[in-house]
Amino acid sequence: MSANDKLVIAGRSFTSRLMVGTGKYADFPQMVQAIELSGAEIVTVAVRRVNISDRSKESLLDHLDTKKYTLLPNTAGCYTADDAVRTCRLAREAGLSDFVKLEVLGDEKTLFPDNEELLKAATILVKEGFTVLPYTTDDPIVCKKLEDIGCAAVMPLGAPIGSGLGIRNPYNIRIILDTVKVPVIVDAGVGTASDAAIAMELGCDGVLMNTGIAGARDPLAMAEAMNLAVRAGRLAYRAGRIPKKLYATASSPVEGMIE
Amino acid sequence: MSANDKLVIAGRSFTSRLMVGTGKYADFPQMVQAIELSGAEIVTVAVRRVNISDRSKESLLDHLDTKKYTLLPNTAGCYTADDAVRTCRLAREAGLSDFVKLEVLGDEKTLFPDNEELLKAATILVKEGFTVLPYTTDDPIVCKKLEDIGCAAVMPLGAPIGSGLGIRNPYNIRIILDTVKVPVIVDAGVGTASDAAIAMELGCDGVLMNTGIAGARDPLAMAEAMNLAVRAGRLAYRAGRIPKKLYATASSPVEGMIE
Amino acid sequence: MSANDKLVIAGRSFTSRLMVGTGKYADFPQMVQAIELSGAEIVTVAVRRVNISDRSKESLLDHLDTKKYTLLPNTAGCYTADDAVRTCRLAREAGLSDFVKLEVLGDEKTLFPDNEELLKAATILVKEGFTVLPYTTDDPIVCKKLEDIGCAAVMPLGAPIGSGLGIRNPYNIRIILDTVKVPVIVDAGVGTASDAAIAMELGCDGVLMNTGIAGARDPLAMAEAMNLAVRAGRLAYRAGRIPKKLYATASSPVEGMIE
Amino acid sequence: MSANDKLVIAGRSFTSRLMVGTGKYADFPQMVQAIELSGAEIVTVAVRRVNISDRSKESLLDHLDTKKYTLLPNTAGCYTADDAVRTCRLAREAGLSDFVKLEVLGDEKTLFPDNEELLKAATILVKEGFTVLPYTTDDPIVCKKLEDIGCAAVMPLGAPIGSGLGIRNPYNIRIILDTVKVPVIVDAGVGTASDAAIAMELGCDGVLMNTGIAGARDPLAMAEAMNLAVRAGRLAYRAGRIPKKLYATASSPVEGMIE
Amino acid sequence: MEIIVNGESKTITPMSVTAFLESVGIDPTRVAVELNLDILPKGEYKETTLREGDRLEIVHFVGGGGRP
Amino acid sequence: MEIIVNGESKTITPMSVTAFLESVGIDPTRVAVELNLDILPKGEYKETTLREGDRLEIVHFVGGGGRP
Amino acid sequence: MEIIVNGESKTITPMSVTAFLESVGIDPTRVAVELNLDILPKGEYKETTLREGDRLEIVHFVGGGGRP
Amino acid sequence: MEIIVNGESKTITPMSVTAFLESVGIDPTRVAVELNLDILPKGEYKETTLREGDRLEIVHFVGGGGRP
Repeated sequence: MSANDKLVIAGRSFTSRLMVGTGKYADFPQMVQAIELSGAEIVTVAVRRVNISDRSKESLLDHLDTKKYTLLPNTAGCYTADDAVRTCRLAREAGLSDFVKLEVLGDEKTLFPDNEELLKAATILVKEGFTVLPYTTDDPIVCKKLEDIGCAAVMPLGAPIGSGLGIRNPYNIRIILDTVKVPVIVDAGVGTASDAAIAMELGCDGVLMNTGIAGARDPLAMAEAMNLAVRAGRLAYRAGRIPKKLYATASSPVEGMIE
Repeated sequence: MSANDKLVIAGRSFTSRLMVGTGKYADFPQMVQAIELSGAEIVTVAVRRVNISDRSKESLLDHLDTKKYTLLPNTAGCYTADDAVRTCRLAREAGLSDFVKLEVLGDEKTLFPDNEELLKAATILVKEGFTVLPYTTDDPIVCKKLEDIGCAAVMPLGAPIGSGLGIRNPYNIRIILDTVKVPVIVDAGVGTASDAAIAMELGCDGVLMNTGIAGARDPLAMAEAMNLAVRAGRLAYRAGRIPKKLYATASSPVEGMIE
Repeated sequence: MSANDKLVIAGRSFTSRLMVGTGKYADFPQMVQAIELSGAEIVTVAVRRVNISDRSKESLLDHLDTKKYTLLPNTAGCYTADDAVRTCRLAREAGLSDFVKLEVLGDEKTLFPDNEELLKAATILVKEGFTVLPYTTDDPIVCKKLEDIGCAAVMPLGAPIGSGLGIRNPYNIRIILDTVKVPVIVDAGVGTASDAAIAMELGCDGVLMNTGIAGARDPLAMAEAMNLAVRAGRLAYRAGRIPKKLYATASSPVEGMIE
Repeated sequence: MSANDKLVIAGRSFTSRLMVGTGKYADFPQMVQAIELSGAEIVTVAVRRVNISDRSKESLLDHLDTKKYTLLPNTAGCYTADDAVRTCRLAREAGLSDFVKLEVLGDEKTLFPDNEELLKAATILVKEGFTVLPYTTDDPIVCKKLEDIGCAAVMPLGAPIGSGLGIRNPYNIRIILDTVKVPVIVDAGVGTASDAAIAMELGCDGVLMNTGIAGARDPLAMAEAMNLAVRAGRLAYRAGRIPKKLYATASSPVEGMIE
Repeated sequence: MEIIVNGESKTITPMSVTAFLESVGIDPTRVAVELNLDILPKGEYKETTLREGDRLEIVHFVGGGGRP
Repeated sequence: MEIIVNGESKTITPMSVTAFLESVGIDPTRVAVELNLDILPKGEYKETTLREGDRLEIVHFVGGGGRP
Repeated sequence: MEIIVNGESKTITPMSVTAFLESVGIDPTRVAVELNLDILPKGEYKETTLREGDRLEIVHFVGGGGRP
Repeated sequence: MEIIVNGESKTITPMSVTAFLESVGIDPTRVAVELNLDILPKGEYKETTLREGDRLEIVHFVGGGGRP
């Protein structure tokens, strides 16, 4: 059934609903293997200054097959709308597409987004023709504004970045799903496979993670786990789960019991 | 990695950690397909009187390939140790193996096990050479007694049968995992994919379910979802998840931020 | 001990940490009794047009002793910064104090706050000398901005208004408590006594509610329950609870067991 | 309203629904003050050998006013039915009443009850005319059996003794409340005020605790907190809370909004 | 002459705000008044004479607006 | 003569269990048989002759009994 | 002669339980006594004389055994 | 002459951006260049000559910025 169940963002369709980051891996080969095992088609990358003095370091693009993966440049580390916009313009020039993962952080400690600055940046970037995927809080009002501005998706956090706390507030995620029409992708908070499954079972269109995989004791095993979990959660969502009840009834026929 | 990660019960090893029931399906073909998609190798069946007057009904065994699946006869519907023991003896005669899923229910409304009767029945059956897999509550003391009696595994409920409430008390399951050496298989309560993943992430050796799959709007899709979820949860358990923290740190390198 | 444990907002100190609304009661006498039993000292009121044509209706102030209670006019029902600011100016003129409960709603369905408009309104009102208590989401970044603007407290929601879902995301509330120095008052979401106790145990400085009391089958009993619960939660917070452990140790001395 | 809301156990009625233990206090005066502040009328005590060689130690009864408090001797530390029965007989002889808190532990590590032994002991003690209050797991079948044997109440654990985990499985407690007619008293697991309130809001008839109070940084403050919390939870249960909803509606009248 | 009071037009003879409030039975101490979108301080009710087309908002406190 | 099969009385002529199973169209390899509350091993179906008043339980596997 | 009191052997001269309790400074109203595994009712302390090898358990109430 | 590259001053002879990138061993297809805060389209590298005091930002993609 998953065959025709595509994730469509700004007219482009993807088979995998899992997006992964490229940070925190031991080395490039491990990163490449993990991404491979995750089944992800969209991979987020950061934009940083080239080190002029030392050119020895290999480049990420020596390892990532850009024919195979859609690179999603992010504005990680930006704390103002201006920085984020500037980073996006550089990213578009460095890359090949208009897709950007927009994040404007509010505070170095918690890495919560600053939605006020985010809305400003999103407004500018949409005008400039970017396909904006904004990282935000689980705030239905902000998500609605981002959709109205013209963002291609909304990416509410499940929990603080790197916390591994999972979907702290499924109620808000559900309200967001009721409120916007663009894809809802949970970004941040996923710590283990069941977290990803829960996000999908809520009806989310996708999940984005990095530390959950790269930070695991065995990143490759966790990458495969997340791959399976996202598919499991999506299938379960579409399959229509049984209702929850305080008690239930046996699944065995009562007629014909031996006496 | 899963290659060498087998579930071993009483010396027999299995690749799949998901066990499924055979009740509540629309028809036999749907049941067979669902079992196929679930990837299960162990399938529970009930023992009932043959209908003498009307022999038209097909038999379960016309549909289940007993070379492919290990049949696990259960004592569903038994409310006393005697009934359960008698049912197991009949099951062994009707079937091919010593494996039995022992359950002695305490009450028709909640279908909670009666552990007092369960311990009596288990003692008799182990003496008679049965490989006993007992359905019980999430009670570490009862699980330890069942292991001491010689049961091949313990199967605590996650939640009441058919409730779909998932793992209501992960703390008890964890204590049981610390307490017994035999396989711990969560039996009852699983309502959706993430429930199964959570059971495996706790460190359980397997999950048994029926209504969760057969009762879903689309049993085939849910069977596949459960198949993926159990594997995802097991992989995540072995991969070693990131610790939970109230906040965390960015996964992007801080050096080289543009100014 | 509670004697010297005051809630201080903008230099004014209060003994009760429970604030209550005045809506949804069967009649004024019930409202007055409920407020009395709740022990609240701060009471929120709405600002509405006088009905010119029909002056028969009694006024709220005929029933509320303004010597005994601090009235906290709110901007409930305002959807823009301008409306909220205008309402606050009228409230100050109609009342006796600079205290206002500022809320700017983002959506009639969920009644979530619009933080972008809220920040605009708060900035204006603080400049005009109001003591601003803003209703907001459980967003640490917005709460920090409200504090920096000069708000006298922050009032994050525990859950959507009238939902009765309690504190949906205690993690965010804890982060907010770590982030701001002004009083943190949970506003919205409290459905029953334990919800209020949990808010206080997290370390919140107070709780504001209306429907939780007025909507109960017996508002007077619930008002008393909330009164006790807020005090219980505050005392427990100050008492320093025992740590949570998976198991523990008996509270009986082991020496001297009979044999 | 609480005036006529008594807890009745075996024909004796009590105003307070909180029962407390006497272990783990710094000294007798602290214990006495804590019990006083808790408002408890029923106080559990352990039965131990008198130290013959050193009679210096004061006796508990030098401090506890037996006119004011109902002593509830317990069998803490007993691991067999025989030990528990023997301890109860000694307790009755040492004390003044037939009330006993029966516990038979299954394991020194977790202090979970051994329900099989518990049922044996309860059967004997009821025959001998004891008023038996058994500490058990949150198992509806065992609770029903204890009621059928003739126990005066059932005391399921909320969580393991001393764990402070609160009511881990409210679903089971609710099922127990639906299943038995005798008073249901949560015994073990309460770590803070809201835990006690939640137990009462579920509809439990009372709560018993020791470490939650005695182990707190400030036992006196926690004793008062628990006193308030149990009353708050009971009142809230009787008041009839508002339903939980995903969103809700404002508590302000919409008519007459200024324009 | 015509004025708009709380959104409804009313025909009155020229009079002060104080007089108007009395005429409709409103206790001035219990309300706030906005005249043509500006707050009218209580102290100015007496000397403020209503003019043709004036927009008056007269508000008071009502129950509500707390949060569950 | 009369026997009780799965709780219902049946009138039959004396015959072996194998014969009886055939007479009601049951495949012996698919069932288990209890004769007067004792398991009857498959190997004994042939030489076991049913007697007046015998109680037979004939069971097989059916779908069910798994747990959600 | 020798008796066992709370697991420890003690040498005493023959005496009643009452006398023994006094000798070790125990208030009879505050304890329960088990003589050779049977409860000894308080009323029988006086006329009960301790014999060689008797096993006495003397218990009282102490703080503890409540549950958190 | 002096220019600022990624925040550090560098002394170079006048040359095109293309020439400069080559001189420091950077593959132009893998980076983006900002000249005095404005994006410099790849097509203009060749004809753009660096001037005294120019501020160059040269960035590329690195691992990171996903979210757990």
